[in-house]
Amino acid sequence: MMRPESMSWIVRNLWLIPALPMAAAAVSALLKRSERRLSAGLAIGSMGISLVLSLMAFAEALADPARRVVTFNWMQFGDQWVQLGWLLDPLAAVMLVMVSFVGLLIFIYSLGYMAHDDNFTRFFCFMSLFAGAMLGVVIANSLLLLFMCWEVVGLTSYLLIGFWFHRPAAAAAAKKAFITTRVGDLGLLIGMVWLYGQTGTLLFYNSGAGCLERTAVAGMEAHLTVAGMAVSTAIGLLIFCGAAGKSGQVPLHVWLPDAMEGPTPVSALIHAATMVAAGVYLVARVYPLMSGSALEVVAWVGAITAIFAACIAVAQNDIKRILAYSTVSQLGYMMLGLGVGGVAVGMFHLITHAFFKALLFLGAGSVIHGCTEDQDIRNMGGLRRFMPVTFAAYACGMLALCGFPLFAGFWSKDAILHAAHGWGVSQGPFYLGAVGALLTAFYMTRQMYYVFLGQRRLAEATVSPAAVAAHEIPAEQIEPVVSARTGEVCIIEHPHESPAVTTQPLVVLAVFAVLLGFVGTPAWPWFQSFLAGESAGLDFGRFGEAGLLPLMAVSSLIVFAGLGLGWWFYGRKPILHATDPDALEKIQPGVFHALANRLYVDELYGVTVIALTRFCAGFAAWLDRWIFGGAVRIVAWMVTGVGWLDAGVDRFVVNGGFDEGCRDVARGGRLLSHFQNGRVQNYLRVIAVALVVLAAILLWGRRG
Amino acid sequence: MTLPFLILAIMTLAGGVAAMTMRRLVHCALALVVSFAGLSALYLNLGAEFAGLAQLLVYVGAIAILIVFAILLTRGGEGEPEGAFSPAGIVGAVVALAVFAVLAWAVETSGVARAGVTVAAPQITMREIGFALMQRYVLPLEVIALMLTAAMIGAVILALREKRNDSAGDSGAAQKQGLRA
Amino acid sequence: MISPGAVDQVFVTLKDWIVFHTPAPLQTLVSIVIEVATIIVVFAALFALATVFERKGLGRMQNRYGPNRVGPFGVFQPIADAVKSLTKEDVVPRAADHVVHYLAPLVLVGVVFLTYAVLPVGRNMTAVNLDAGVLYFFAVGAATELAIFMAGWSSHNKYSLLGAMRAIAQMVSYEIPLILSSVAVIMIAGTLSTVKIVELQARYSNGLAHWYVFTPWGLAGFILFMIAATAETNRSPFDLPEGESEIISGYFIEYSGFKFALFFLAEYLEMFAVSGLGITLFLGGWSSPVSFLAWIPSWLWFFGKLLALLFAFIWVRGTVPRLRMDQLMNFAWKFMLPMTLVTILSAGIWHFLTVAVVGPKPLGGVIRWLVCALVIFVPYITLARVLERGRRIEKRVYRFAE
Amino acid sequence: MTPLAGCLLVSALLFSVGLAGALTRRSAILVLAGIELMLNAANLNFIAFWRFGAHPEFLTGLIFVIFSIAVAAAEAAVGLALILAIYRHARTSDVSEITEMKG
Repeated sequence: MMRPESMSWIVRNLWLIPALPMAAAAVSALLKRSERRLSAGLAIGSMGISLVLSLMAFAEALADPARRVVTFNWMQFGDQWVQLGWLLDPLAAVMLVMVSFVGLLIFIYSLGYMAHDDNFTRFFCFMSLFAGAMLGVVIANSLLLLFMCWEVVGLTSYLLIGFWFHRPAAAAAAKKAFITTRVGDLGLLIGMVWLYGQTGTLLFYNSGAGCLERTAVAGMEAHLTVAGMAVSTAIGLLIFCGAAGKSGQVPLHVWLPDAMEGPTPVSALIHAATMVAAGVYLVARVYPLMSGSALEVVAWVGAITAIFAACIAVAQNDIKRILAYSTVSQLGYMMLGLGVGGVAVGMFHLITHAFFKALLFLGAGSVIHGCTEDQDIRNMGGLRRFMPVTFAAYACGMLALCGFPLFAGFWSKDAILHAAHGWGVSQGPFYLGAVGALLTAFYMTRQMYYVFLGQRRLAEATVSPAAVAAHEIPAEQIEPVVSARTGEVCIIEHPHESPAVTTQPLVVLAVFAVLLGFVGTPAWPWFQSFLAGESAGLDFGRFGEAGLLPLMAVSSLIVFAGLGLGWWFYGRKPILHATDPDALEKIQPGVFHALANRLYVDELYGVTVIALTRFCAGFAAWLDRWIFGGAVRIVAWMVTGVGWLDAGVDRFVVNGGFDEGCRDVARGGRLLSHFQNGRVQNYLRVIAVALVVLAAILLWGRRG
Repeated sequence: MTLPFLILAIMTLAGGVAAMTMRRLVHCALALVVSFAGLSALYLNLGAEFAGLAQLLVYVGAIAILIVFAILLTRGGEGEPEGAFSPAGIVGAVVALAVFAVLAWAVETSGVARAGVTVAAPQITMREIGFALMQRYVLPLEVIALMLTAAMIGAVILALREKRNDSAGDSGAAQKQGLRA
Repeated sequence: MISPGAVDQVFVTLKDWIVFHTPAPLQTLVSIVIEVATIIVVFAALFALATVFERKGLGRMQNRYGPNRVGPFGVFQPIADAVKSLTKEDVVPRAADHVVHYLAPLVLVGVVFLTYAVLPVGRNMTAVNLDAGVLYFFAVGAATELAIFMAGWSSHNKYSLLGAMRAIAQMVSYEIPLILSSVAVIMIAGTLSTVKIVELQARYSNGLAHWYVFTPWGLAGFILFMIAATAETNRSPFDLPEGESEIISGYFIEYSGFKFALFFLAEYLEMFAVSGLGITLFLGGWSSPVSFLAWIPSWLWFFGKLLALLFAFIWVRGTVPRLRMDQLMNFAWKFMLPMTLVTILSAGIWHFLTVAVVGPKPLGGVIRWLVCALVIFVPYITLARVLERGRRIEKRVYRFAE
Repeated sequence: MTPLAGCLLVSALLFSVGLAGALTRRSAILVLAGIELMLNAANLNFIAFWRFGAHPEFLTGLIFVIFSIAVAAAEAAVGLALILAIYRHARTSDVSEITEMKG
């Protein structure tokens, strides 16, 4: 480790990046609800400074890609100091810039989106806290610090999903998200403890003594555990559990679509761009631990998630839910990339995806806002006319997501498919990924046709003439029509374009969605080599690499096929009424319903995991009531009256017969339950007597 | 066993016994104070100056006052004195006696009654205690601080909770009176 | 010619001489008795003096003479008072709890006298040099609340019970700022011993003593300490527990004769004790403020400061009207407590702004002083504005009068 | 008898007195007072073992008592607040009448 004094200012003060948003959160937590402007200003200002600092850190990493760490003593346990610290390497630098930049844009967007919410201040408090914790995850050089920030991230996710907690769906979704991710975090915690037990440190890098460095990893690889697995593999898999929970990998993906109950900026920030990427980042961070077999698991889980979620997305009707499943699917791609191709491949897709998925979510938010909070795509249609900016931006995001040639998603997804194709273990993930890409293009085309193209289907919102007269609604948004249902003339409100504060982030993000891919093309793999700490030159010759161009052609073909299929089903004939069955539903109603019901995963969990939990709880209650409670009663009984026992035995002997005896025992139990009468002093007395008995036994035993 | 120790022990025990047997609750509380004060003097006698003074400050200055307040707020100060002796009471006393017998037996058999040597009182300055609290035991200290904060908030919430209902009841009663008038 | 040092130590020498001439087995006992007796006699006499002082002072403030019949200028008035209270009938209400009623004034006076044990009234003139002197003072002082409760409850009179409850609530509330404002001094001095705290203040640089009241946090702490002390001793304007217009005379309403005099004595003794502690902590105890006056005997300095503070008490009583109960509590919790915490913060900053940080002495000292003053002043202004903001002066509504 | 044994016996007696009170008295406040007495008896043990133990310079027993006193303060505050809340609710502070968890 270098001496801190010799490091540049930004490395020594890297902690400021997460600390500033956290401080902003702390301050705005103390503000009154009416201090809206101040809390938003604090959040955006702190995020802006964080972005500047992140850019400085990025420049520093560009100048010198060597990994630099700063550690400090945190707390003393007995004789040992627990050390925490932060690090700066290209991986962290890229994530820092991404998180703070996307976060800043989303903060600005929220200004407009949340403008009418009563709890505006609280919202910005939570968002800042989230951003701070997320940045903390990124720079942590200690699994412990990472875990702490990770849990804060989970907490804020819970708070933000349940932000509108008065809606039961939101409250339930928040709980679901929290509990589901906790399941994964349990694995992470166990892995962390095990790692500490094995290496005695939780610092990632500490000049040779960190747990990810050669000596520690070699030691863990040499050490075998159950089923012939290396310890490092086992720990890696446990840590992957946490990552899978946070990144919504099958089978822990169920919370992510439900999390769309939160406000849209939350969906964009947390559940598309940053938090879900934390899992991918975690796997990338502990990559040295992930040996061959662990990576196989990662790759397979990723591939299965990718196709699984893509299938479900085909049949959803909620605009945000489609995007949510799309996110799950793309996260699967990232994991697949990590598993088959290494850190750079997965991370590249993570970064590009963060931008275009944030764009899509914010676009969806804009659409929802414009359609007076309706999220059902069947009620939309033809919005291109009313919301041109949103449409253009959304189209960019959609093409990027589909992997349309030359858009950002094309390069990153292609890199994954290329890596999967070249994977030595199995070709299965490659084919799964390819089919997933087809489905992606298909469902996104479907969404576009439903939302923006075709004609307007909404049973349009009527407004009162009074509101019109009061000029609450701009004149160009209203139109008098004859209602088809009642025959009366009424005034309807058109969907309207969102204000500039909402659309500007969209435009910025759209630019990135188009162009960002060019930093990682095969010809100029700047991103990949930056992560590896090398420099890259422009060399079109690399396209000539065996199998690369054909593969690109194939993947382009797949995308075009998906787009074509989408047009075939949804674009050929305009969708006229909101109640029309889906084109796919007409052909394959059974499959469509299964997909629309999310392949019954929630129901499956309902009858398995949750039922098991219920059963266990019931069993525990039964155990408590009958076994332990009975034991307490018996003790009480022994203390207060041997007489009843005598009587019971007497009757048992006199009357004879096993059945009679059973009945007596039951009666005795009922009698004994009288001693469980809620009088504290009875309990205390029993405890005291037990103390006497125990002490007497101990003393008697020691007497000799 | 020195004379001051004996006197203080008797004072402590007498206070305790009185606190547990007197009929009026306020008398019990005052006897309890005597017991606490005796105990703090015992600490001082044993050379634990800081613990003794802390005992005095916390128990006599705070807990006793709290108890007294609780007695007055639950109308224990003027209500009918409760009878201490009942069948349950006798059982309780017997159990307590048994506990004492066992404890005394334990002390007797453990060997400290015979083997111990009297060491000189350790000279502990406040400074050493301060350093111990701020260095070796700083984590427990912080935890205690957190816990005290939590307890304070909890106590306030508990004591406040039904007040709103009460005042609502009061205003309701006032309304009724107003109607009647 | 008698040297100033000999005059300074005259009482110490006298005591040592007496102890030296007693038989060896009794020496410890005699030493203790002399100390205790001195404290009792001196402070009881001071009490007598203070009553006249107060009555005359108040009288002058109210444009009248005050007592002027007994002796020259009425200075023998306390003797007349003592005779009167000793000869009056001692009335005990029939419903009262006799034992507790009897014990309450004794406990109160006894406890208050106990606190004097750690007050350094002069150089080498401390009865007990405890390592935890300040803690001892507060620990023992906490027992006065209990005595007041005993008095209020045992009288079996609702006014006395109300008075006692008020007094306890007030004393518990103001004990916190009282202790916290002392914490700043304890932090800087690094000791709980009253003797050492005074010795640390009895050093001089440039002819000026190192009294803590000369530092910004010390000044603020001293002011807060004296406010809390006023409340702690139930003096005006914090004399709600005995607010005549509401609860007649508070917790000692049912006391008469000598027991009443004991309460009176206890109140003044408490005032002396807490003033003495304030002098010890902030005003340099027995030391002189400037080095060229150091020849004046240390005990004269102490009692001079005590009389000055006494006058301040009287002056406040003659000037400030009584508070309402809610004002009293709000003041304690919303103003005093935050401000004492701020003084502690400021003292901490003072500790870390060493010469290495702010630079060499004359300018560095000024910077240090100003920074610490700012740390107190800014929260003070903010707090005052915040507290003022919510307050609207409205038409008074008499809830129970209609 | 050694001083340590004396302390331990006093503490045992105090503990039993507290226990007897907690077992027999019906007023919740006195039950709490009895518990406080038991706690104090335990504290006395700590002090005694610290004072007559092998290593008084480690301060362990003393520090434990200081923490224990702090915990007792919290416990008393919360306990009495609970008693007040229960009293408001049930109009009694008699532990033999407070037997229902439902209310």
